[in-house]
This record gives sequence, structure tokens and C-alpha cells, in this order.
Amino acid sequence: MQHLPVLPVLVPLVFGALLLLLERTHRAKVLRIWAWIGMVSLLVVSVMLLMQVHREDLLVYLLGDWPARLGITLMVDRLSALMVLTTALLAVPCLMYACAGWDKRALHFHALFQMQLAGLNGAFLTGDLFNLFVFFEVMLIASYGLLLSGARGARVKAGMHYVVFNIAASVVFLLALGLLYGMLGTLNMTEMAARIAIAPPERTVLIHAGAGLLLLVFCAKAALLPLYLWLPEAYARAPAAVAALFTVMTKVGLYAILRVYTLMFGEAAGPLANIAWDWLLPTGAATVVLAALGVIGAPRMRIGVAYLVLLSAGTLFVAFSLGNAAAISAGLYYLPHSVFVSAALFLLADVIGRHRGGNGDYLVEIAPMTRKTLPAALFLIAAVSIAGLPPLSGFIGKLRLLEAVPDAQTGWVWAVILGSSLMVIIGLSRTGTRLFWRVDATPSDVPAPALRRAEVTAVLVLLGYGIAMTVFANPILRYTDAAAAQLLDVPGYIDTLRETAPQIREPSP
Amino acid sequence: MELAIATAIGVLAASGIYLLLRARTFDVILGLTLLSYATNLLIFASGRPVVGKPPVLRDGVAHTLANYSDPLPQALVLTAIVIAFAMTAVTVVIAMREHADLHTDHVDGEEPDNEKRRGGA
Amino acid sequence: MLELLLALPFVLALAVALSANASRRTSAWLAGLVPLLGIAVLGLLAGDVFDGSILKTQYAWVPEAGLDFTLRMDGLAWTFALLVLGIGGLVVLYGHYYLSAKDSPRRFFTYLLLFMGAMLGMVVAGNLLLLAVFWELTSISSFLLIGFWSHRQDARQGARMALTITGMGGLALLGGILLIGRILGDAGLESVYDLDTVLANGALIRDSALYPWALGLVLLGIFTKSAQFPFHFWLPHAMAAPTPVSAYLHSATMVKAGVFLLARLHPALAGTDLFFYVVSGIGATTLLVGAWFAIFQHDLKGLLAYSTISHLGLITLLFGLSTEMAVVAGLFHILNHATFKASLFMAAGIIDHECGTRDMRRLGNLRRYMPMTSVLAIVASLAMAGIPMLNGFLSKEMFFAEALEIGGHATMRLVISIAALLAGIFGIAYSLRFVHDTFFGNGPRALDVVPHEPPRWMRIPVGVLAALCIVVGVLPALTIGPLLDTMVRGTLGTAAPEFSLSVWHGINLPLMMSVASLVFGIALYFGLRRLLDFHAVVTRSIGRNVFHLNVEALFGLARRFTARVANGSLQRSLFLMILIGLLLAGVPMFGQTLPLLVGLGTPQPLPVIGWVLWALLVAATLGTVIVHGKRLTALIVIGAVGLVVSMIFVYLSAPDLALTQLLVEMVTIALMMMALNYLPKQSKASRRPLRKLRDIGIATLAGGGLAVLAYAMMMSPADTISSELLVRALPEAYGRNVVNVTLVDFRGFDTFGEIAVFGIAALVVHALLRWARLKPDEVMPGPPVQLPIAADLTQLLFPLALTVSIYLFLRGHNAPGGGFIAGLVFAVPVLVKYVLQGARAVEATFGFDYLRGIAIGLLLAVIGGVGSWWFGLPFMTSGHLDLELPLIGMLPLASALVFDTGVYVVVFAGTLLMLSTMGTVRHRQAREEAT
Amino acid sequence: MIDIAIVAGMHLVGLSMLFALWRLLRGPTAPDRILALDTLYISAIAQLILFGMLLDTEIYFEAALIIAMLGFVGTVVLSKYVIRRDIVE
Amino acid sequence: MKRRMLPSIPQSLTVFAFWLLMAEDVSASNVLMALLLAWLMPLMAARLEREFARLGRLRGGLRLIGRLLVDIVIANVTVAKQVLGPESRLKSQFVWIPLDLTNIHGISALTSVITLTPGTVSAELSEDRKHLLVHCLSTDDPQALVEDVKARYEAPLREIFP
Amino acid sequence: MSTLFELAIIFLLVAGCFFTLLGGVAMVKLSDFFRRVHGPAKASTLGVGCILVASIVYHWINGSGVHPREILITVFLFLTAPISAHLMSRAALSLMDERPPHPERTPDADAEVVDREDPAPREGG
Ligand code: NA
Ligand code: NA
Repeated sequence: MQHLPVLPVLVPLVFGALLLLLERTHRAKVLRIWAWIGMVSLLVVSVMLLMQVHREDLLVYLLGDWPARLGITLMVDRLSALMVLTTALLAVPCLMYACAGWDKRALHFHALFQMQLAGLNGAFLTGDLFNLFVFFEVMLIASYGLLLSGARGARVKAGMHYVVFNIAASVVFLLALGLLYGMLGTLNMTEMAARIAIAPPERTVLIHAGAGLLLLVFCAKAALLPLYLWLPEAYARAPAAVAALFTVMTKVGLYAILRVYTLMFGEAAGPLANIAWDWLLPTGAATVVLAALGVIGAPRMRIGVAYLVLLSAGTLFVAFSLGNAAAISAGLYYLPHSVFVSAALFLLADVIGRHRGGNGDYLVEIAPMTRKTLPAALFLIAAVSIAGLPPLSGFIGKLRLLEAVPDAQTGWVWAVILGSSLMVIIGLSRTGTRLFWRVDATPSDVPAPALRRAEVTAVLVLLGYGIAMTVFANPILRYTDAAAAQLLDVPGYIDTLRETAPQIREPSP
Repeated sequence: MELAIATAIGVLAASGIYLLLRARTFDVILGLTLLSYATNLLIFASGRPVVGKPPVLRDGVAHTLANYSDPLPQALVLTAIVIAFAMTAVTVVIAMREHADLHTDHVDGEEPDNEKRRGGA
Repeated sequence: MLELLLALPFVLALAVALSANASRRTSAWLAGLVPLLGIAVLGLLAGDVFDGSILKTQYAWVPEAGLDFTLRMDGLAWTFALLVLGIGGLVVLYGHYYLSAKDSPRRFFTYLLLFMGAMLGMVVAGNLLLLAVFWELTSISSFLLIGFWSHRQDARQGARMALTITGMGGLALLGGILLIGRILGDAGLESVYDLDTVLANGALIRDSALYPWALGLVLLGIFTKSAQFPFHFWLPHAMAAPTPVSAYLHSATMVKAGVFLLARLHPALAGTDLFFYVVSGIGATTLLVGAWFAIFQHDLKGLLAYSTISHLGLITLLFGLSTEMAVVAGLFHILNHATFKASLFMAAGIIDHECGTRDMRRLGNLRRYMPMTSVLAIVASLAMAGIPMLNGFLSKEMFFAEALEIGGHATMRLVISIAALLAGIFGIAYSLRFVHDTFFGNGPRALDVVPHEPPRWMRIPVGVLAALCIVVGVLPALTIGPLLDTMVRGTLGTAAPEFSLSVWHGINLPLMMSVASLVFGIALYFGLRRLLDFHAVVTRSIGRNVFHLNVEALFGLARRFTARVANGSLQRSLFLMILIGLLLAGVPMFGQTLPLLVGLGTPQPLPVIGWVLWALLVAATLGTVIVHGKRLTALIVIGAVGLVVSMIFVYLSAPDLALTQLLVEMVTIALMMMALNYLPKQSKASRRPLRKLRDIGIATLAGGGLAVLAYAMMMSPADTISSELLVRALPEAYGRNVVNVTLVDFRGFDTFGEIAVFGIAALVVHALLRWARLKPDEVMPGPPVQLPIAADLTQLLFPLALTVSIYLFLRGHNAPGGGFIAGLVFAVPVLVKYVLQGARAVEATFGFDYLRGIAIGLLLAVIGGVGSWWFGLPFMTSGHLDLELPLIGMLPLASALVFDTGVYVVVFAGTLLMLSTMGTVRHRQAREEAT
Repeated sequence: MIDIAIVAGMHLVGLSMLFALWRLLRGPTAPDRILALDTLYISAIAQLILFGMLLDTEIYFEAALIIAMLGFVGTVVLSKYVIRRDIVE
Repeated sequence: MKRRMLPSIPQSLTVFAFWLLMAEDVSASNVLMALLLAWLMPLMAARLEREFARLGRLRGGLRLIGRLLVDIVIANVTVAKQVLGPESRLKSQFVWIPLDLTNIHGISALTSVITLTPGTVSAELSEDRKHLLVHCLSTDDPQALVEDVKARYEAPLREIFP
Repeated sequence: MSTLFELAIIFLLVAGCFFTLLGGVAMVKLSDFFRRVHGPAKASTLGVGCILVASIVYHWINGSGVHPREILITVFLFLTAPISAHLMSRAALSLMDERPPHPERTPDADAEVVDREDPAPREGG
């Protein structure tokens, strides 16, 4: 199992290529079987990776057997393993949902889906800043495909905004990389961290500028205020299964911020220590408030859910910016929760939209909702969870976060988090009552399309994750505690990385 | 020389940004192209470019940075060029589709003067 | 045992929910099992509880957060559980008969059991966080119950209003609990949310600087839940719920949750002036306001709702007074209120059920039509009024006594006493109104049906409760005494104070007050009778309007704001991004720009030819900007920019870059030209000169800033690991072209991702255009143009280009070239073929499946990287093989070649997939356009 | 001596490129601009060869070869566009 | 069979020469590679071409190339004078050259030759492929030009591409 | 010997650069497209050709033997320049209002057509 760290990238990539080969000759059924084989393999690999990391703390995989600072290094810590597993878990119901029919209507769906997973995992696993950029791009381009394959009209328009915005952000990413490499002379994040720590003062200005641009990029991908304008439409227009998968995309930006600004610009970074958090805490809070407003004002359920994604991103910004291990740990618990639940809501919105006789998920129209009991129940569970109401995972995450707020910030951070919860309650109760309740008591004569079993199961699986996270909150929190503590221990990374010697090559002098 | 490179980057970036902020898809694509030139030059510049020292090793010349320029930024730029190309291709096609589906080449998919809001829906 | 008690309602709720085909009766029985079994369990526990011991069960849930699944039962919890289950049982019975055929019993009982479970959980929670959990669950389940008749707008609104207000309170309560936890945690205590810890450390909490905040937040939770002024308005609107729900929620459970918590935390929070003034002040206000408004309601349930508000104010006031006896009175009144109010709601429901209206203006003289019900309702009303020999009298008497004995605060004593008297008067008045307007006088008017007695089983719950009112009222010490005693002990934690439960205390001031209020109340009622209709107009719920206005304003604001800000404008998005970029990169530079630029090393000299290139670049770039509106021109000009950039790469020692840039440029231009046919030829002129100026400004600023950064970077000394790359490239990676070695070996993983991006981009292009039909901007007349000469001349080019491509590929490791460049060199001549011969002709003979090519290329790249696993080495570890072949001699083969082959194939196939897809877009016919 | 000639040659070719760029920007018709771009490409080959001579290296041979072999692609595509609008028919 | 295995001998030869030129040294491995490519490349190209040029007598070919090189030098000097001189003296015009060549490969070759010789650019081939439109930078006697082209270039090309 | 070579190289360079420059001059100086189109022909034939020969000789005397790789560049240039010129001319012709009349359709089949000043219309949108 020496090669475990690279498998979460290779497995989906190979299956993506295989599916592309197969789609030339085989029917949808065969494709689905292979897609599931790939999916299950990835899930198994992700679980094994998490277990191994839990045993060994930090896995360093020297690609090409080059010493860490020369080549590209995969660096798997608890955070990475958590993100990889979250992605795999999320992908299962998404694939399930897509296999209910969308996969036949979107050209290259299966290949793109696997590639998207490969990109995400690559971003989570790499220890190299430029390689992070590359996998960002893999992930993004696959997401363009998933968003736009089979698209028409409004979705194409949303795609335009999404794509151009992300390309512009990528340009800034490259600028930042150029500056940072120019000043630090390496791209390995850990090595960069070590060099930043001892950078002479006359060089810090440029490094700081590079770090600032990098922050811009990650914030743009994570949809932080005011860089979130692309998100609502893109997420609301994406095919349901894709929108659900996208819920993890903003989290990649957050992941990157957490990674870069704890490792490279963390406590040990001298004059550049903790440069990001002072910016992020207030903007994160503002994002939360604005997103909550968005939830309230949403004309469509899916727009509302998109704002919920935004809200969770804002909450995570707050959590990570607080900078203490407990808050980061709370954030790391909250992250998969919000991914799963908002994904469930996206899928539900699609199911609901199809059962409202052509009115979709627009909230203004009064439309008879056929077969509403199960969707309504699922909506209720998801809404309770995402609003942070007890007893579900959202509550536990927020609870932990509230507890972790330092005294100095307690007042306003609590106000923001609790206030946004209230606004979400207001918004979602309106959404729910409009969708499920505001109809005639007498059922219509129109025969209702049956709920597709795969789709409902997908939602159930996602909500099941949330419930499992509630029940097993304690072990999960213990894991995230360890992950947070690990993140803050920068010397640990530097030492491990420098001590990891190539197998046959000479180590760096 | 550094001044020339820096100003070239500046001009490319400024022009790119200006075009990026235009309202038409094609202008935006042009802007992105110029911006990616600026970006590539900046990454390239991070290797402290010199004239006439390509990083192709020759016998009898010590393999040090005194005799060869920094290969790493060049490799990075290569990757960046390719990725920028891929992105351009996708953007171009989206622009085509947007124009076909929505009958406008405005980046927002609708002409600003005849805004057709989806009334209440 | 406690777990069992708590699990009962949830398990059976699930059972009811899942019993899809069960009859109404089965559902009701399943629901009824909960109170039956639950009370049995309580009975088993009664011995211990009455002995004063505290039962406790604890499971770890989220110990990290201090949230444990702790169940704890003392007298207070036991009594409340009894209340919840007992009244719950009666409500189930009543509800079974109340629901109409259209109402789904399954839904109703599921919600009801959920709510019951939430209440039970809150009551027996031994951990404050767990209490908050159940607290919010009661809000959620009550939301479902209130909105049960979801097709009615008032039901939906009432439900949302209740959820919003109580939800807000719940969040505040959570904040308060967390603050309490923080206070105790700061004091070094463990398990800070454990109820025992909290109750035992009241002094610590009260002395903390955070106490006012904690108290305020907890009280916000309590006041919203218990409908205290000014949050009381949700309760009348919750009357849109089916009557069993009202009877349950608003007599014994939901609204009592607030006062329960007041009692529960009394030892921890009470005892300060702040507590005294705030709680009793709010309680007194609510007491009066509720009672006053109750008089003017025409809806039976509306009257009962305001009366409930008033009585909850009374209870709150009692807890605010904080003396032990006041607490006793408060607890006593909780029980009494539950009994008479539940029965009154049920009675109101019966009347509604039988008469089809609850409007007292249309009702009257019902004692003739439903005598039994009338008697029961009258008994309960009199209990509500506080008439002697009924339970309400006893606790009211205790209240008067306490009001008169407030120590230390003379003014407060006077104010509260007057308030008590007034409230008594109002209480008599509205109770009288309830009795008189419904059962006596003239009427009923304009009913569609002739009222008659309800089914027996619907009346029995009312009867049971009315009987309780009488029994307790007559024999308090015997019946309620022990219960109250253990309840008080549970609340105060100490031995209960001496209190006397007797009907007759002699003629004293409280009795005088009772008499006075009776007299004045009757006078008030009859005095006001003629004014009632008038008042009906005046006394509309202000709170509701305020809430409604606020909520609607919030929705409107949110909608407008969101639509205005996130209006989908890409330009705004990009502008903001650049602005933020300026800010983030500029702030560290601010004030340091000059120091950044001076004192650096000496720049390298640039010969004139360098400046010529510079001038070419700048001129072409600015030219692009100037002509950007004319697209064909802009494309040609930008082609020149690309050429100059590659010249610069050559000049600055980067031949590989130059090659790549050149080839990519060619393909890009082809791509753009293909797209241009489906886009307008010219940009529409923008009519926003100011925006143009703004954009020029910000672009200049950003460009200038970047130039400064770039200059400063180039001028500062480099400190890079690249020297090691140069040293190790040849001996360890077997290549002289270090750029290529970096691409396929040192940083092969980047290239791996890069070709994935490239291949996927081709897939995306294909996916977007394969099924699309596009309308060309302009169609030239005539058949496809023949270019025989050009086509013929390229005949020789193709094999030569292919040869060069193979050369570049094989030599790439040692000279400029490599898989990517070679792939493009192969692809571009094919593109020329496409252009000159047409897609059909090419694809008919060429016969490459580009999609498959991408897949195979990617797999090849993986194989090239995975090969090293055979030797137990990491992914992409390069090997080296010196093939000693006869004839040929040494053939050096680096394993990276396999990987590079993958690159080659992906690039070739990807490029051609893009180009051929774009070139063979199907045109939209004029006919299709019309539809 | 040769070096001086080479450098002088580079300047001449550079001048030629500036001229071509002038035509490129000036137009007036699309074929004029295409022609100017084509001229730029050819001048670039000359420039590359001269540069290779100046530094006495063959490292720039590939770039010159590629321009010579494929530099006409832009011309072909652009001209085809002017002729037919549809580049691939 | 031969056509399938070796679709075009001239192409094979060119590729062979090309590889050796690029590879810089004539080692055994390079020759082997060149042979391999000389066989493979035309096969590859055959997937894109409907037919390859068949060559007739090649003897005239070398002479033609030599003549062309000389003409290029001379014409360059002439044209240089014309360009640097006053533009008003230029007498530019289009000339239709009637073709005797019928082989399309021959026509292409002629087009190339005309274009490569400074002062003339072949602009268009008529649809019936019987006339070639040529633009002259400056000529006083178009008829002489037509005859010159036909004699100097078209005649030898007709031998090569029968 | 080497001086002779040097002189030859310098001569070739001067000639090559001169003709390359001439291509540029033609770009600027001449007044219509069909005159300017003759420019690159000079640059790509004699201009680049001379410089290439100079380069071959230069590397020959400076380095290790004859590597006439530059011939390949010439071959490609000679192969592709006519294609470019042909297509550009076609493009320009397609924009002309009055195209040279086709010989079949004019009474005098071999008559030449003198083009007018600036025959190509301005680029239209
Ligand atoms: Na076409
Ligand atoms: Na086409």
C-alpha cells in the first residue's frame, strides 16, 4: 500500500479514460457498471487512505522518487484524507442520481465525472503549489464539462460567467505563483513555508503581495464576499447531480486557504504570520449575512440552496479565521456536513421541480405538488440540518464552532452565526411551506410521475451521511481535532518532509 | 532589460484587463489571451531571464545556473500555455453556444437595454 | 427506564408514520400507547422520585462539545412528564374524534408524538445542551402541528410565525447556555453543561461579568416560547391549528416549556435584582396585556389564547418574584392552568365542531343544545376565573399573597399588587364573557347546523380535566399536595418550604382582592358589553402587524438586494476581482513601492534589437486593444502579439516555450476563426464612456502594479532549487533538455494534469457542439470553394511534417521538442488538410477516432508512470534502458518516453477533436430558426 | 566582424518587422493585414537564424523550422475565412 | 500491392533525406530510422490523400530547379529596383495564362514556380483549370510574360507531370 | 581561407537582410495589396535563403563539419510560401468589386486586365 496516496487521482483518471473508450462502443448500461466499479474502487481507496493517515499521521509520497523540494510531492495529512473521503462519499449519491437518466442526456458524462473526481483529489493531495494549480484546472475544466454538457440557453449563460470568472482567477493564481517562485525559489509548499520563515525583511513585501493574490484566487473559488456573484446562477442552473457534486467545489478554495495560510503563512512565518485571517474573519461573517439574505430572497429553491452553499462557505471562513484548533476542528466537521446536506437539497430541488407540473422549483407559482410526503419529509430533515437546528449534524458543527470562538470575538461572531441560522429558518420555512403546503387540499387529477427510486435513494444516502455524522459525532470530532492540531504544527510538516528520503536517489544536500 | 520585460508585462496586463472588462464575449476572450501572455511572461521572469543560455545541457560546460537559465519557470510556463489554450477553446465554444442560444454576444447573455426580467418567475 | 420513557414517543411516531395502510383507529391506538405506557413508566419511577432522589442516566454523545445524552429526573421533571403524557393522552383521545375524514390521522399523530417526545426530552434532559436540542425540536414539531391544515393561509402563516419567534428564542437560548458553560468552564469546572453542575454553581454564574448576557439570552428563549410580551403575538395566530393541537400546545406543553425552564434554572439564575426586575416586569406586563386583550376577542380560541398569554405572564411574574413561596405558587399555577385551559380548548373545539363557528357573536344559549359540555366548560371557566372551590382560585390566592409580600421593593410591591388586582378583574371579565356569550343569552345565530352534544369519547377528556379542577380545588392538600411538594423540591433543590394548601385561609387581604376582582370583573364585563364590537376594530394585534411588516420587508429587501447585487453581471464580477486583487497585492506594497525599487542590483543591459522586440510587442498589444471591436482585425493583430512573445522567449533562452507558443498560437487562431463565423463580426459600441474610463483607470493601475512587482522580483537575487535540477537532469533523468526533463520527470505530475486538462477541454468542446445547431453569422453563396492548388501543395508537407514531429518527439529529451510540441506539429498539418479539403473528405480517409485517441493517450501516460511500481518505486520514477542492438548500436531509452507518448497522443487527438468538432458544426436551417 | 554584420542584420530584419507591423495595424483590408502577418513570420525566421549565428548555437533551429513549415497556417486559415467565412467546409 | 506498401516513392525518398538531414549524423541507427520512416510516413499520408503525384521523366526536373534558382536571384534584383524606385513607374496588371498542363500536380508546381519568382504571383486558377491568373508587379508586355512562363517553366513541368 | 569565408558570409548576410528588409519596405511603400503581396516572396526566397546559406557556412567553419539542416527550412519555405501567396490573393480577389474578367467570357481570350488603384474594397463589417 505504498502507492495509496496517488491512487485517489489515478483510479478516477483511469476509469475516466476507460469510460471514454467504452462510450464509443457500449450502451449506457455497460458504462454505468464501469462507472460504479470506478466509484467503488475510489471509495475503498479513500477509506484506506484515511485509515492509513490516522495510523501514520502524515504520508509523504515522492513522485518520481525525487527529493521533496525537487519534484512534486504528495502530502497526505488528516485534512487531505478527510477531503478525499468527503468527495468520494459525495460522489456516490451524485452518480446514483445521474444514473437515473441524466447520464444519457449529457455527452461524456461518465468520463467527465471521473475526471472531476481526479481533479478534486489531486488538489487535496498535492503538496506542491503549482501542482495545486494544475489540479484546480483539471477540476475546473471537468466541471465546465459537467455543467455544460447537454446545456442550453440559461445554463450556457451561467456557464459563461462561471468559466470566465474562474479563468480570470486562474490567471491571478499564475501571477501569484510567479511572484512566489521568484522570491522563494521552490514550489513545494512545505519548503516554501520553511523559506518564508527565514525570509529577510526586504523580500517580504513581494512575498506578501504574492500571498495576497493567492488569497484572492482561493477566495474567488470559495465564493467569499464580494467574489461570490458567479455562484448562485451557476449552481442553480447546473444539472442536479452536477450541482450536488459542485457543493464540494467551493470547499476546495477553503481547503487551499486552510492549507496555504496555516502551513506557509502560519504562526512560524515571521512578519508574514497569519496575514490572511484578519481579512477573512470580517468578510467571512459578511458573506454569511449576505448569503442568509440570499436564502430569504431566493425566487427558486435551487437559488436558495446555492446561497446556502455560500453561507456554509462563509461559516467556514469564520471558523478557519478564528485560528484556534477548536474552531478549525469545528469547521472541518461542519465542512462535510454542509457538503452533504446542500447536495441533498440540490437533488431534492430537482425531484420537487419535476413534480410540480412544469413550475419547477419557482416559489412564486402555486403548483400542485404530487407525491409530496417523502420529498417533504426529506426536505424537512435537510432544512433542519442545514439551518443548524438540533439534533442533526449542522447543529453539532455550529455548536462546536460557537464554543470555540475566543472571548474577544464572541459577541459579534455569535450574533452572525445565530442570526444567520434564524434567517435560514425564516427562508427555508417559507420555501417549504410554499412548495409543499400552499396547494389545494384536494389532489389534482393529473397522474403524478412516479418518484424514481435511484433519485430518492441518492437523497436518502446524503441525508444518511448527515445522520451518521450526528450519531458518530464524537469519533469524527476526535479526528478533526487531530487534523486541526496537525495543521497548526508547521514544524511537524517541515521535519517530516525533509526527513523523507527518496528510495534510490540521493537526498537533496 | 528587466525594465523592458516589466513594462511589457504591465502593458499586456493592462490591455488584457481592459478587454476583460468589456461586455462582449469575443473581447473578453481576447483579453484573456493577452492576460495569459502577461502571466506567462511574469512566471518566466521569475527565473531571472538571460540572453543566450537555454537550459539544454552541453558537455564541457558546468551544469550550473551561471551557464544555463532556470528551467523550472519555463516548464511552468509551458504548462500554463497549454492550460490557457484549453481554457480558451472552451470559452470560445461557450461564446458560440451563447450566441446561438440567446441571440446575443453580451457576456451576460442579454442585451443591457432590453432587459427582459423573468417577471415574478 | 428514562431511555425507555423517552424512546416511546419517537419509536411510535415512526411506527405511525410508516403504517401506511393502518386505519384511523390503529393510528390512534398506536399514538395512545405512548401516554399509557409512559404514565406506567412514570408510575414505576414515582417511588424514587417522591422520595426525593434524582434519577440519572448518561451516555456520551459529543463529549468534545460537552453535549452528552444525559437524562435526569427529579420531581419537577416527573410532574412535567406526567402533565405532558396525561394531557397528551386526553388529546389523543379527543383528537381521534375531532379529526375529519379529510385529515390524515397518520400525519397528525406522527407530528403529535414527535412533539410529545420533544417535550418529554426537554423535561428529562440532564444536560443543558441536550435540553436545547429538545427545545428546538418542540419548535419544529409544533411548526408542523400548527400548519397541519396546510392548505389554509392562516395556518401556514401562523406556523411560520411561531417557528420564527420560537426559533429565534431557541437560538438565543443556545447562546445563553453556551455562555453559562463558558462561565463555568472559565471557573475550571468540568462537564459545564451538566444540569447538576449548573444548578450547584448558581452563585458562580450570578457573579460572573457575563451573567447579564447569559441571563438575557436565556430569558429571550423563555419569553418567546412562553409568549411573553412583546413576543406574545405568535400565540393567537397559532390558533389556526386544529383544536387538539391548541389544547395540547397552549395549555400544558409548548408554552409551558418556557416557564419550565424558568423553574428549572431558577436556582442558577434567580436571586439577582436584574432577574427580579426583568422577569417580574415582563411577567406583569404580559399578565395585564394578555388579560386585557382577551376580553375583546370574539373567537373562542382567540380569547383562550390571550388568556393563556396572561396566565403565562402570571407564572413568569411569580418566578420573577423569586421567593420560595412564589415559586411554589408558580408551579402550582402551571398545573392548574394546564388542566382548566386544556379542557377549555377542547370545549371550544367541541363547540366549533358542532356549531361550525367559534365566533361568540354568533354563539349563545348553547346550554340548551349541549348541556353536558356546557357544564364542563363552565366549571373550567370558573377555574380560570379563580372562583373558590376550583383549583384556579388556590394558586391565584397564593399569587395575591405573594404580590402583597414582595420584600424590599415598596414601589414594586404596589405596582405588582395593583397589576394583580387588575389582572384578576380582567380575568373575571373574560371568563364571564366566555361563559355568558357562549352558553347563556340569546342565540345561536345563523348556524348551518343544529348543535348537539359531541360523541361521548370526545367529551370524556373535558370531563376528566374539569373533574380535576374541582377535586384539586376542593381537596388540594390531599390530591395535589404531594405532587406539588416533590415538584417544588425538584425545582429548588432543597426541602420544599412549608406551604399550606387549604381552601380557606380566613379573611385576609388576598381574599379581599379576590372578592374585589370578582365584583369589578362582573361590572367590567357588563359595562363593556356594548363596546365590544367597537373594540374589535381597535384591538387588532399590533405585534402581528409589526411582525408581518418586518418579515415582508425582510423578504422584499432580501429579494431586491440579492437581485441587484448578484445580478449575473460578469463585468461586475470581474471588476470586483481586479479591485480586490489590487487591494490584496497593493496593501503590502503601500508606501513601500519606492523602497521596493531602489537599492536593487544592476539591471542587465538591453541592446537595441531587444527594444525593437519590445516596441513590436507593445505596439501590437495596444493595437489589439484599439481595434478590438473589429474582430477579424483584432485576431490578426493578436496573432502578431503571439509571434512576438515567442520571439521574446527565443531571445531569452527558452526555445521550448517559443515552439509551444508558436504552435498553440496557430491552433488558437484557427479555433477563433472558426468561432468567429458564429459570432457577430463587430462589437456593438458601448454607450458608457464613464465605464470605459473607469476600466482604463483600473487596468492601468493593475498593469502598473504588476510591472512594479515584476521589476522588483527580477531585480532581487534568485534563490532557487533549479541548480539541482541542472545537476541531476543528465545523470539521473537521462536528458539534456532540462525543460523537457522537468516536464516529463521532475514535474511529470504537472504534465499529467495538464494533458488531462487538454483532453477534457476537447471533450467539453465536443460535448457542447456535437448536438448543437448553430446559425452562421454570414453564409457565402455557392458550393464549397475548391482550392486544388493549395491542397495539392500540402501533399508533400504532411509526411514531412510528420517526420519532423517524430524527430521533435524523439529528440525532445535532449533538444527543444517533446511530446506536446510534436503532437501539435502532427496536428497542425491535419488542420490544414481540413481547411483545404473539407472535413468530409479528410474524415472519410483519415479515419482516426480522436475521442479514443484521448483515452488511449491518457492511459498510456498512466502506464508510463505506473511502470515503476514493478520495481517498488513511486509513480513516475524514470528508468533508463540502454538497448544494445546489432546494427544500430546503443539505443538509449528513457521510460519517460512512454509517458511522453501519452502526451503526444492526447495532444494530437485533443487538438483535432476540437478543430474537427468546431469545423463540422451543423448549421441551423432557416426553418428551424423560425420556430 | 561577422558578429557586427549579424547584429546589423538583426536590426535590419527588426526594422522590416516594424514595417510589417505598421501595415498590420494600418490595413486597410483584411488581406493586407494577413500579408503583413505572413511577412512578420518570415522575418521572424530570419531573425532566429541570425540569432543562432550570433550565439553560435543550433538550439533555435527547431523554432525556425516550425515557423517555416507551419507559419503559413495562420495565413491559410485567415484567408479561407475571408474567402468563405466557413473555414472547414 | 506495391501501391499499398509503398504508395509514393518520391515521398519516401524525401522523407529519407529529410531524416538524415535533421538527425545530423549518418549513423546506422539513423539510417534505419530513416528507412523506417520512409516506409511509414507515406503510408500515413496515404490516409489523407486520394492520389499521389506520379512522376514522369525527372531529367528535366533538375534543370528546372537550377533555372528557377537563377531566375529567383535575377528577378529579386529587378524587383528590388522596382520597389525602391518611384511607384508611379510600376505597371502592375493581372494576366491570364492559358495552361497546357492538365495534371493538377503540374499546375501546382507551375503556380509555385511563378509565385517564387519575384515579380509575379499566381492568384487564381480558373474553375475549368485551363487558365491561371497571375499578377505582375510591373510588365510592359504581358504577352511576352505569358510566353516566357510557358516556355521556361510549363514545358519542363509537362514532362515531369505527364 | 577563413577571411574569404567571412567575406562570403558577410556578403550573404548583407544580401539576405537587404532582401528581407525589402519585403518590409514593400509593405509600407507600395499602395495596393497586389503590389505588396510581392514583398514576402522576396523575403522568403532570396532574403531568408541567403541568411540560411550564411548560417550553414558559419556553423561549418565555426563548428564541427557540415550540418546543412538549414536546407530544410528553405524547402519548407519554398513549399509553403506559394500556398500563402495563392490563398491571400484569392482572399483579396474575393473582396474585389471588379474581378479580372475571366478569359472565356471576354471576346479577347488572352487579353490582360490592368488593375485599378486600390481595387480591394475596405474591409467591411
Ligand atoms: Na462546416
Ligand atoms: Na466550418
